Amino acid sequence: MLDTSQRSAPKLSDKAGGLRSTRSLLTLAGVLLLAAVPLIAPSMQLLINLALAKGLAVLGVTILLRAGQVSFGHALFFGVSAYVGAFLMASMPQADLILVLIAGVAGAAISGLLVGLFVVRYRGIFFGMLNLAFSMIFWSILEKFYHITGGADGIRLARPTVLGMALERPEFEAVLFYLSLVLMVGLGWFTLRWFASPVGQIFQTIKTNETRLEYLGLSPKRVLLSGYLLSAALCGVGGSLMAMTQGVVTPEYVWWVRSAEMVFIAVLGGAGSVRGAFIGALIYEIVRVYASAFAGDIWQLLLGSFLLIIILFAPGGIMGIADSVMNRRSKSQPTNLGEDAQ
Amino acid sequence: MNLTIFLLALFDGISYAALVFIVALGLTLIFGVMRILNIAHGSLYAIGAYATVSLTGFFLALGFSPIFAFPLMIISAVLVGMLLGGPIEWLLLRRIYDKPEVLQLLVTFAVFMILEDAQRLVWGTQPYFQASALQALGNITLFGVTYTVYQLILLPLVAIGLLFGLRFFLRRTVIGKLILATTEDREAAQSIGIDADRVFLFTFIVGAVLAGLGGALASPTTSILPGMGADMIVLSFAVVATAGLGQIEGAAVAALLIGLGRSFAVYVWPEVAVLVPYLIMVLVLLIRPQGLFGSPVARKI
Amino acid sequence: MMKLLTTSALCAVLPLAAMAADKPETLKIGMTTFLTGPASVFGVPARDAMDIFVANLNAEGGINGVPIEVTYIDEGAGAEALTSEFRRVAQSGGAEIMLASISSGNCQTIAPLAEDLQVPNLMWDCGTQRIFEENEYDYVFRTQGNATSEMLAAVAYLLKTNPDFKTIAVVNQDYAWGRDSWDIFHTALEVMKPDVEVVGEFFPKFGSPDFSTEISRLQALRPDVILSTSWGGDLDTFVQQSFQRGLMNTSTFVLPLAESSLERLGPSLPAGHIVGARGDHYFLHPERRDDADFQSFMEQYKEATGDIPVYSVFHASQAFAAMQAAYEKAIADNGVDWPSEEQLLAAFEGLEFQGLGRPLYLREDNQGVESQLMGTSAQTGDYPFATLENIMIFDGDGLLPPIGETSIEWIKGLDASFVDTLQVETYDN
Amino acid sequence: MTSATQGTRRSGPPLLETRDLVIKFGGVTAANNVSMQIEAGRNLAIIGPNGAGKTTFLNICTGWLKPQQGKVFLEGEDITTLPPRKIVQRGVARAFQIPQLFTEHTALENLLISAAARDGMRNPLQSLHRIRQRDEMMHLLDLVNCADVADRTVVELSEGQRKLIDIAVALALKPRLLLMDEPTSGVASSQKHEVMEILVGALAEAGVTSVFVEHDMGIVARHADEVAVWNAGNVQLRGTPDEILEHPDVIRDVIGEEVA
Repeated sequence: MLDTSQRSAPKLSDKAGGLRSTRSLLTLAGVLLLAAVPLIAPSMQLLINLALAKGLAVLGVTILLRAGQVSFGHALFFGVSAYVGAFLMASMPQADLILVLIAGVAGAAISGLLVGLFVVRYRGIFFGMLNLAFSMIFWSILEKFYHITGGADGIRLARPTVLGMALERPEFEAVLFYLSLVLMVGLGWFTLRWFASPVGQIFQTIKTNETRLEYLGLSPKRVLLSGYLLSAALCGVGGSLMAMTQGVVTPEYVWWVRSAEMVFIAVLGGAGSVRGAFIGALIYEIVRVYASAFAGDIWQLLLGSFLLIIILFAPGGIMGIADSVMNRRSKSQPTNLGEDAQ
Repeated sequence: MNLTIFLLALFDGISYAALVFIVALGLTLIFGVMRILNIAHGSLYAIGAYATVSLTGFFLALGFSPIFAFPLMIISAVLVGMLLGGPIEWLLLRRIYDKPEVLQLLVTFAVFMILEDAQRLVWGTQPYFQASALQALGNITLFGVTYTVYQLILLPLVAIGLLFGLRFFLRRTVIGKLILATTEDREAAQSIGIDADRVFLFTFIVGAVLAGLGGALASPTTSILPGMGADMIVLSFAVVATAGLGQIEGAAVAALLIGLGRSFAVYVWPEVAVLVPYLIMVLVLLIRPQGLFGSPVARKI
Repeated sequence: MMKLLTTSALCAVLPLAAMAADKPETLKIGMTTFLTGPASVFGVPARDAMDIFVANLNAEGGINGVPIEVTYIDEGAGAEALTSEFRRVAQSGGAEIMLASISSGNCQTIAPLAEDLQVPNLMWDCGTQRIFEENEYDYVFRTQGNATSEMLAAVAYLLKTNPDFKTIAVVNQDYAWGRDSWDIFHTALEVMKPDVEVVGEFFPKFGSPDFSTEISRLQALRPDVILSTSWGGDLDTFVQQSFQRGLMNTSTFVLPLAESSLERLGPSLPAGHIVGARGDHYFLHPERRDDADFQSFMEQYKEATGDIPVYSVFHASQAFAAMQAAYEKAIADNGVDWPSEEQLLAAFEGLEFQGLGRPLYLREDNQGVESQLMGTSAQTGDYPFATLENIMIFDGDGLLPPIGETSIEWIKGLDASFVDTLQVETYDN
Repeated sequence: MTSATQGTRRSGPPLLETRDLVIKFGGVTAANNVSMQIEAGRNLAIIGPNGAGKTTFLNICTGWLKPQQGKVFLEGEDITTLPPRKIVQRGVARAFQIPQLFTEHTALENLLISAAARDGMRNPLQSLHRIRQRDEMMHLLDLVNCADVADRTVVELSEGQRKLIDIAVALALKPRLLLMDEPTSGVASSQKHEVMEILVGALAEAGVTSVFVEHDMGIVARHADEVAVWNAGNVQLRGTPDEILEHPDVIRDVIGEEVA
């Protein structure tokens, strides 16, 4: 399956220590830059907010990539969370933002469990296609059961209150932006630590040797399910944030091209890389919005070609390129520097 | 659900299944031989349809009779196969056979995105409608319902012809045997002198021609719009996965199952018609995890 | 948190600025329309027409010397892209007034957004009546009729021309417009002709390319009347495939939006089918075809696009005329160079304006009152496509529920005599 | 020297017992109602011609395959139908003919993962490299003479090193019974005895009973407490190495094959 060398076993040698600090410095700089966006470039705020929400969902897909599995249906959990939020707001107009987020993520986790129990019996292409099938079933239900789901037009998601206060749109968008940023840093850090933890490491053995996993007294299906639930929950967070930012949820949230887009972004950023998920999402959204503004409606063509170049010449993705640049600059060439985990 | 309704649903189901099978056939062949699930197959299908409509429109304007629409379909399908299928395999896929499955899938997804935009740049976004081939064959009335001969008779015949034609080709001809050998074990095939690269190129072109032919044959029955590729490819995935990957006969049965399922749903509970193909896929894979005709892969230690 | 402070500071200043705004260099307008997808056959003509209206007005110096600049937003890109683009044009793009949209689904999404962004928005083409019946809007106006007036006109015309049909089936697009228009049509039929039986209800997805299974089902059902409020590419495909398989010989089609497809359908729309135009919009409008402005626009449009205008062009003309009338009225009423937002909104109250059809006015609930033109298709040979005969134009007033009452409730209270209470002018062609 | 760690003979049921096992495999009868007992503390070697069903026997005992007939008992408990993981949880570990390792992890990590799997994984935030069993695993690596390659990924290791790590991963589970499939194959013949010495030492130190399939009679002679001869699907003979290795049938059927 996926032979990326992205693992997170920090090396003890000092060379890696040096690289790790530059990497975390760059990450810190990136986060601060993003935090300043509402002040220095307010017109970009909405775009970056959407990219962060999408990045969280891509993080879910990245987790599965680490186990060598590709899901082409993870937009399902993205959509479930969005629609749970919309239905909640429709029935309880005074619901709070935190409640909408939690309800959405809970919905995503539950549907993750239900679908997961079925798909963890499969691997490779079948795993991908079955996830696709489940997302298409949910998509068809959203499209066709008009009187319940609002059909193709979707449902509006009114603005929830924030900690009890009903905010105007600009303030609400600022709160949402910084919430997305905090969730990015928090969940990104958690995912890095999770990857490095025994649970996360065992989850990644699914890619290399399930037989030995069984002979360690563990059920590969249950191990895969644990990662699957985490990835569904992360997609849930992304879906909920996107829904609240957009103010409308449509079956488009669950269309198969969006699931493929998530895998696209994960690999573009660097398959298996946590930072890559967000960097990939930012680049993808920026190209999508600005390419269509300047280069007519060929953003898909541009992004498709960009991905081809990445896959053919830099399979490690953008983070892979960044690593090699940093490695070359510091002369030494540790062979297998995975992403560090403080 | 009286008898006439049953038969009507049956006829509609068969003509729809024939079309879905023709498109899924190319996808199954490519996957069977090259282990690559070609997402760009959807774009090849759509471009086959657009090319047919443009060619037919052009020649009809010159005063040719509608019967010429049929050879033009084959020409557009071959054009799609040669001009698009060839370069995709030769320039792109050839470099990634050793790469992991997800990257191969994503290369075909990237090609899909590129072709979707390219198709929009060439043919624009307005719908095309060119039904002269369909009109040329006239109608037939069964049980009070008028069907077009094209949909009810021609398409199923072409589908059956392609099924047995491909089976004969793979099992009886030399090239066919080479393809089967390479499918079985690429290294072994190469070790006895089979030029696997040429076999893969040839297989991919045949697959692309089938995709283009699917689009060409579909063009008179539908209006040609951007996005038709995305709709058809996700349906072909359902057929291919239900059949068991690389199973040509399986694809025929799966296409029939899905075609009939969908058309009966339109008669019984229209809301669910869009849902049925994926429901069938999930149910089949629940019972036979490797698909209807796939063979389970035993893990040796 | 800086952003929060600056916005609250602004709120304090706002009331002072209500008095008068200074004249901008250009009046920026945002307009959403379908530039891609099946509905582009509908949205692109409206854009072309709007370019002509803007050019003509700018040639005369614009509004009080301010030229107009339009930014188009493609509804074909999906609801999400539309909302973010709408917000970008309305906020950072500096648009003072927005014209949104064609699809009823998008109107439902954008109306609350416009209210939120506090930008005046004219619903120039979408028809669902639920927007104004389900909540109040200060910034949102509709410069054309709605599903209620269009469907009631269609029912009235059907009952007048085919009083004795027994069965009906419907094939509407599966989104807000398709569902709402059927609810109204169906409720009206139940009260005005209770003995009619509904034999089939189909809601294929918006933008569906193929109707063969639905057509087979309809041929088996053999309904006397088939209603379809679909439009654009969907309607073209449905009518062409139905004509191909002879369905149009066995059932009378009621197509309240077919005026927009007449030219594209060509010979595929045979004589004897009921055609509507969502208002009194027809390129051979009996009362307007001899007027100078009407004819000069027809030439300009023919020259620019080579086609005949369809009702989306008429609706665009009405929205443009309403905007222009509102600005001019606000400037005149308040004696200022350029109206503030409050003054502009006030000008819209009860505004009277005229596009390419009859004059219209806005009711207190911001709903436009528009006459409805219905006709029967005829292949006269004057044109390579069907034209209309036995044309009836229903006056708009009688077709709308009293303010504050929902359409469905109001229609349930009607009965067969309603058709005779309508004020209507009839023309041979 | 045969390590004679004679476990005191307990009166209870044997550590592992099979009764009337019948295994048919694609026309081949791998086992023809085989009954066998394995006592705790006595290392048993299984010898026999290739293809006689020795590896299949290990697969049955660890639940990878189900027998057509017969039962398998672990200290009296019927484990015939249990999946491998449930049997492993009951203290049975396995090393393979082809080493089954996590190829993208380092040698040490393979052991740490095994230890984490055994002790349960509570803290999702603590790094694998900081779990408390780390020193113990380093000691185990040292025990199997692979401490120097602790930080090298499995793909970079030699065949022999992988075999040893494979066994160490099984040992890390602190099993009561270790089933090994040709532990020294792939190891340079000069080092075979040295490796076997290390292994038996490690097993003795950890009090683990072992059953191993072996072809090298020298290894069997010096390191097995007991030998079973597996031929054509049943256990022909069983006894101490000295008895078995001089036995004429064994020489003809098994060792003869070696000499020719």
